[in-house]
Amino acid sequence: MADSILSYITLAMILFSIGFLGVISRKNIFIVYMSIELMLNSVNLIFVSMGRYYESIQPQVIALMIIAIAAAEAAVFLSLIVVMYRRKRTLNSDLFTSLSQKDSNE
Amino acid sequence: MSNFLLAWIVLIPLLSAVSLGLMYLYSIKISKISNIVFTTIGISAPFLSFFIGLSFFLQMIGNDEIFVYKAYTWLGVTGYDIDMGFMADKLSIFMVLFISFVGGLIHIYASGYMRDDKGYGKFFFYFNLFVASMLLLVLADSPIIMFIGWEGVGLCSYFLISYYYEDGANIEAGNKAFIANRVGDFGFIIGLITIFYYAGANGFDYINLEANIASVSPTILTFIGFSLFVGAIGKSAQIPLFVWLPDAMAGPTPVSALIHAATMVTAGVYMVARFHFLYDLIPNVGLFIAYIGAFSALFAAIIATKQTDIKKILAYSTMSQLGYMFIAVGLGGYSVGIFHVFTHAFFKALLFMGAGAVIVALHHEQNIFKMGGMKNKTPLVFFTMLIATLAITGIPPFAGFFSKDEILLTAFSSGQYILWIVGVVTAVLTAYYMFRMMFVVFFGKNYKEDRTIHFIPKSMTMPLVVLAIGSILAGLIGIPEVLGGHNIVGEWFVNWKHDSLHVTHNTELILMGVNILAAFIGIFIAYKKFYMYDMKEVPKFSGLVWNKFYIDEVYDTFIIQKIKQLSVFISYKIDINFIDKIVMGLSRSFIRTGQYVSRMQNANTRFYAFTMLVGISAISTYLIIVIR
Amino acid sequence: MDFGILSVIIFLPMFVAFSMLFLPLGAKGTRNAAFATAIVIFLLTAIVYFNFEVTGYMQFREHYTWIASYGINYSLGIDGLSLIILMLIAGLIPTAYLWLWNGRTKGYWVSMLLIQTGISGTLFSQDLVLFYFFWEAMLLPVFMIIGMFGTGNRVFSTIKITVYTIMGSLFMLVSILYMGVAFYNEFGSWSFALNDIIQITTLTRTEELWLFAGFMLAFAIKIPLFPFHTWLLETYSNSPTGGVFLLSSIMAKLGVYGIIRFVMPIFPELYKEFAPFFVWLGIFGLLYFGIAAIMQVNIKKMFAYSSASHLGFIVTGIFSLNVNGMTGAAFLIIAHAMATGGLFLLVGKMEYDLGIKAIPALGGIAKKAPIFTVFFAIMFLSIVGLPGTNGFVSEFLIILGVFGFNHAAGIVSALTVLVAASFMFWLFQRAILQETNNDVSQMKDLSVKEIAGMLPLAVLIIAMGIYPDWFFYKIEPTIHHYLVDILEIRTF
Amino acid sequence: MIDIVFIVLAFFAVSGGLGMILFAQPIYSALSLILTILALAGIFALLSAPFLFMVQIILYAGAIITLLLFIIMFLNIRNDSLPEEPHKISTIVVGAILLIPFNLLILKSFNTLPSKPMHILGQDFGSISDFGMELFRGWLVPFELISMLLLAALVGAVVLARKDKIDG
Repeated sequence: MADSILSYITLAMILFSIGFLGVISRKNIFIVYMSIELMLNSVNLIFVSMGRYYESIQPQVIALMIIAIAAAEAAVFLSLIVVMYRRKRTLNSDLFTSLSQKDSNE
Repeated sequence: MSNFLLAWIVLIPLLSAVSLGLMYLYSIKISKISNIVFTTIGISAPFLSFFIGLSFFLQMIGNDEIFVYKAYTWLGVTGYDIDMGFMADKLSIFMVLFISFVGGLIHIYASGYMRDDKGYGKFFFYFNLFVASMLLLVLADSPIIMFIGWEGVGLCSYFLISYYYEDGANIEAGNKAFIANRVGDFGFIIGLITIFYYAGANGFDYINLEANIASVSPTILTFIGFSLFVGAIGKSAQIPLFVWLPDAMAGPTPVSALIHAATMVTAGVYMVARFHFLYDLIPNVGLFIAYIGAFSALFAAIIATKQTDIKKILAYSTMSQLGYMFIAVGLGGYSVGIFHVFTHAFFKALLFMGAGAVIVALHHEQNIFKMGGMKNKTPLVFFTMLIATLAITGIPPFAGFFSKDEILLTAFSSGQYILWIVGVVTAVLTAYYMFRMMFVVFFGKNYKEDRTIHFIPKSMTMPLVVLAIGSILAGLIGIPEVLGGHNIVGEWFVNWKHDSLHVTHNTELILMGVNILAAFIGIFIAYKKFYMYDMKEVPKFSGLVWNKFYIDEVYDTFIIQKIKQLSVFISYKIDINFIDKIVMGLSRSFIRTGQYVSRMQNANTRFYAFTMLVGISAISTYLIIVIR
Repeated sequence: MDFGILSVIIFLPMFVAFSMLFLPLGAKGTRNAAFATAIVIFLLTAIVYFNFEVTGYMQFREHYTWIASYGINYSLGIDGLSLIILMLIAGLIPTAYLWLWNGRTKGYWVSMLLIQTGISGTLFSQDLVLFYFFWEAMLLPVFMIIGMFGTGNRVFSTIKITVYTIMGSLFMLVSILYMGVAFYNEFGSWSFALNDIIQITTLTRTEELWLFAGFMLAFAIKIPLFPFHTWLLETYSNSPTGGVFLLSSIMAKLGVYGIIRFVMPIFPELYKEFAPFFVWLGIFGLLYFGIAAIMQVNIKKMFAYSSASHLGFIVTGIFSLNVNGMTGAAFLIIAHAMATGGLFLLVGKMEYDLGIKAIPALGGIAKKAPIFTVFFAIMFLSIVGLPGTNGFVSEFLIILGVFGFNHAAGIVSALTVLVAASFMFWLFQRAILQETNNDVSQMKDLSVKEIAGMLPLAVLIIAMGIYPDWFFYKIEPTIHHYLVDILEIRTF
Repeated sequence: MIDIVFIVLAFFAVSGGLGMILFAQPIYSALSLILTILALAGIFALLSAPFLFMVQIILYAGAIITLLLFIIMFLNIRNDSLPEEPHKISTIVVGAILLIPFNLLILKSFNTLPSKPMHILGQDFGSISDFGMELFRGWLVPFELISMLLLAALVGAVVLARKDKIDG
């Protein structure tokens, strides 16, 4: 089972789907963030497994880059959450609508 | 040779008009120019034309020469040319002579009538322009050039009717005249185009048209003849386009005399005579013309019996006399018709000018029931007008008798007894309403004595005398042979087809007697009712005749208002509420779609992601199916 | 004439306009420069006119490669038809400038100059893409001039005309590109030159129909034909005088010009096939707009309808497929441009002096401004088609042509003699002659400059009515060329 | 043996993920996420990526998620200030159904790859030196860019987190 690339890909897809479902179903901005992290991880998994499959080190490098970017993202995202929570006193992502058409008209 | 002078007959008044117009503008904008200058230029133009015309006339006596002068190619589009050409044959030179002569006299009269008017120069500008257009109309060598004159006179008529343009009603009368004429022109131009299309293969002047006309099928000819006559109906104020003529009396009286009595309105008759080669081939249309003429004559005479405005009486009488002329030309008696045009020009111009003198004398009072006793106050006017009235009534030896008699004779001898009867009845009515007017105005006692009589200048009375002499003598050129005379008019136009009169001399004399009797009956009734007429109050009229059979109202309700409603319907209902709604609806639908779609940009990230998911799902499904 | 006179005529105004943007001149300086430009162009046009040979073919050709890889060329040329419209532009624009002399800003003058470039470019283009380029470029300064200097709901009008016109032209663009591709497929090289495009033989009938419709839509909106006319009212009513003057007297005619120049040679068969439809559509427009004009309250809207009515008549003429009708239409293009242009200038002055567009609020102008009235009368009589003015000559020829095409259509089209008269005389009565209680004391009579501008127009209107042939002989061979060589119709 | 390890790790990863999206409390979600990440780290090890295994544990679980937990605790969110999420389950179900084609597509495309043994490779593959050589030879510029990005993120985070003057 662990010999087949397909198992890893399936796992990655399941995790990716869970991440996606998290993004669309949860309002809590933290969980949305975590779901995105999960999706990033699942992509990492695909990279790494493909690297193993082709016996190439390059996908691992890319995965490292992704982790680095995820770190940067975490820093910015979390500080944004802090700022927004300070402003709106809520974690409900549905209420962060200052970019909507409606608002810009007002 | 000297044919180019033909162009100058038209050009002189035209140039004079242009210079008068410019001088008038100069005088109102920069510095005043004396009326004498306008008078001199304005009056000399028609007389110069008259003398040139006379020189051609003299050359024409005793031969059949036709003078043609082609000035330049007016339009050369289709491989052959329409020339700006002038043609003087016996008909046109005859018309030129009396138009310029009577026109000149009326110019003199106008110099007196209008002398206190601020727009004196402008008036003479229009007048000369009118004379130029009228002369172009009669001298043109092709119908299209004639149409230029035809419309030119219409335009001058418009400007002169609305001469006192401060009052909207006058302009409305002008508009009415122009539009009614345009309705006629619509027919006329269709006729022109049809004849051009079918008979214009070698050229479009009368000579070529005449040569080609026989090859055209009778149906088309009937159509052409009818269409052209529609133009004549408009211009000569016949049923059903006559409504403008009474209203046209809003203009100054010289205008009524020149345009709406002597010259312009006879253009229709001239046109039919000019196209005699066409109408000879289609006697049915001719008969139609005659009937229209007869009923117009009768109809106008009936209305005239109840009118109170002196100028309107004369206007309806003009229409009535024009009807006579159409009876003649419709039945092929072109020379007879033109003869009546000729005599009518004298006595009708005289009547109008006399009426104008009375009006001036009474401080612009036009209601005959507010006049009276003018016989003693303005005797010269009275005598000249009396001559004219006798002439129009048809009392020998005044001019009208001979021409009217010949018309009725033509009707009788053609076997059109209905037309003859209508003509005689109209003659009775004519005598009645003319003498009604004469009695009320000159013998009546309605005028309050305390009002002074306004001075009538010599320049107004002198033309009256000349025209009175004309009204007496004009008939002499057409004395029928039965009276031992010598029908000069008949001989002048001898080369026209004209059925010789199939009546014996006795019948002819009897008919004359009937005419004279009819005139006396009319005069007698008028005498009984209106001699020494005295009335404390101006009578209030009502009834069908007084309201002119409600023709104006009918036109207004059923045509003008309908068109206005249609206009509103089109511009507001269809354009704004339908077509523009569609256009704007289309654009609004874009806006709305945009708004709707932009609502999807609701800043709800989850929603975006979900939408994305739907898209991904759809694309994936598609790819799964497509990719094997 | 090998210095590219046509290019100079096109680009001189643009050059001047852009220079003005960078030079520190005020409105007056810009206006003087614009007027000088117009005069120079008038002189150049005179050179063109006198060197123009009376044949039916393209002259003064200029040809430079523009976008070589797609065969798009900068290709110019004129024939008799372009010549008369060029004469119009050259003659009318100085008049307009004289009338707009005072009170206009720098932007106004720059826009006017740019419009002139667009118009001339459209007129000379022999390459479809170049034509399209100028056709759209012409619209941008119009957009600015209405949007910035118009009255009323001007922004809305601006957007309406722009979007409407561009929508139409997009269909034309698609057609142009489609034909370019078709040419490539057939001949293996790219070209958008008119002379090449007409050689395409591979199009099916359905394709041709769509392409034809694409072109006709663009031109029908510009002209405008029924039912694409609703932009006209607001635009004419809200445009500043200069804008409405150019729109009515020149740009609308370019729609007609486009039909003759492009649609006719490219689709000769369809042109003939649809001729009856367009003849009747034109006549319908003539009556429809004419009747709609009667009850208009806004004087500019009335003239807008009147313009549309006459343009319908022009379209009738060009589809009548014979020399008379087409020559008449070409003549009416001139006649109507002069008369309607003059009228819009006069009305513009009235609006400028009095600030009134509503007819019931006018009246008594004749007393205040007699010379104004004289000019107004001449212009409106030409619109009415009175003999002795150029309006009549063209109407006569068109009716004659249409009669030759179809008797019934000819008879109905003769109603034109009634249509214009019915509202023009009433307007003249209410707005100009009749004394009312309205205050028109602000109305000034014409200044010397204005007279100098209008007099040539008035004189020409009458001269062209009295001696039309003199104006015909340079156009007629072109018309023959179109009919005989392109439509393969026997003339008379 | 490896199969069992894989299945266990996969089970933890999936259940951690499910836990993450199902717990209402963010703190529990975060802990579930750590579970997943650790499980993934193990799978990385299975895939001959020892360096990534370490990075995943140290950086992801150790730094990023810890930071997240810190923020969650820092904000001190009470239960009643959590958003109401009534449609959570139904959305997940619908979303799951919609995701099926996508998953199928991806799996279908990967299925075309020829099967190949996936046993753990020797020490050379994925070692730190191997990795470092590749990183600093082939990926130097992206690496430097990433460092710039991290710097920018750092500065950005500081600026954002500064006390908002308008808020006062």
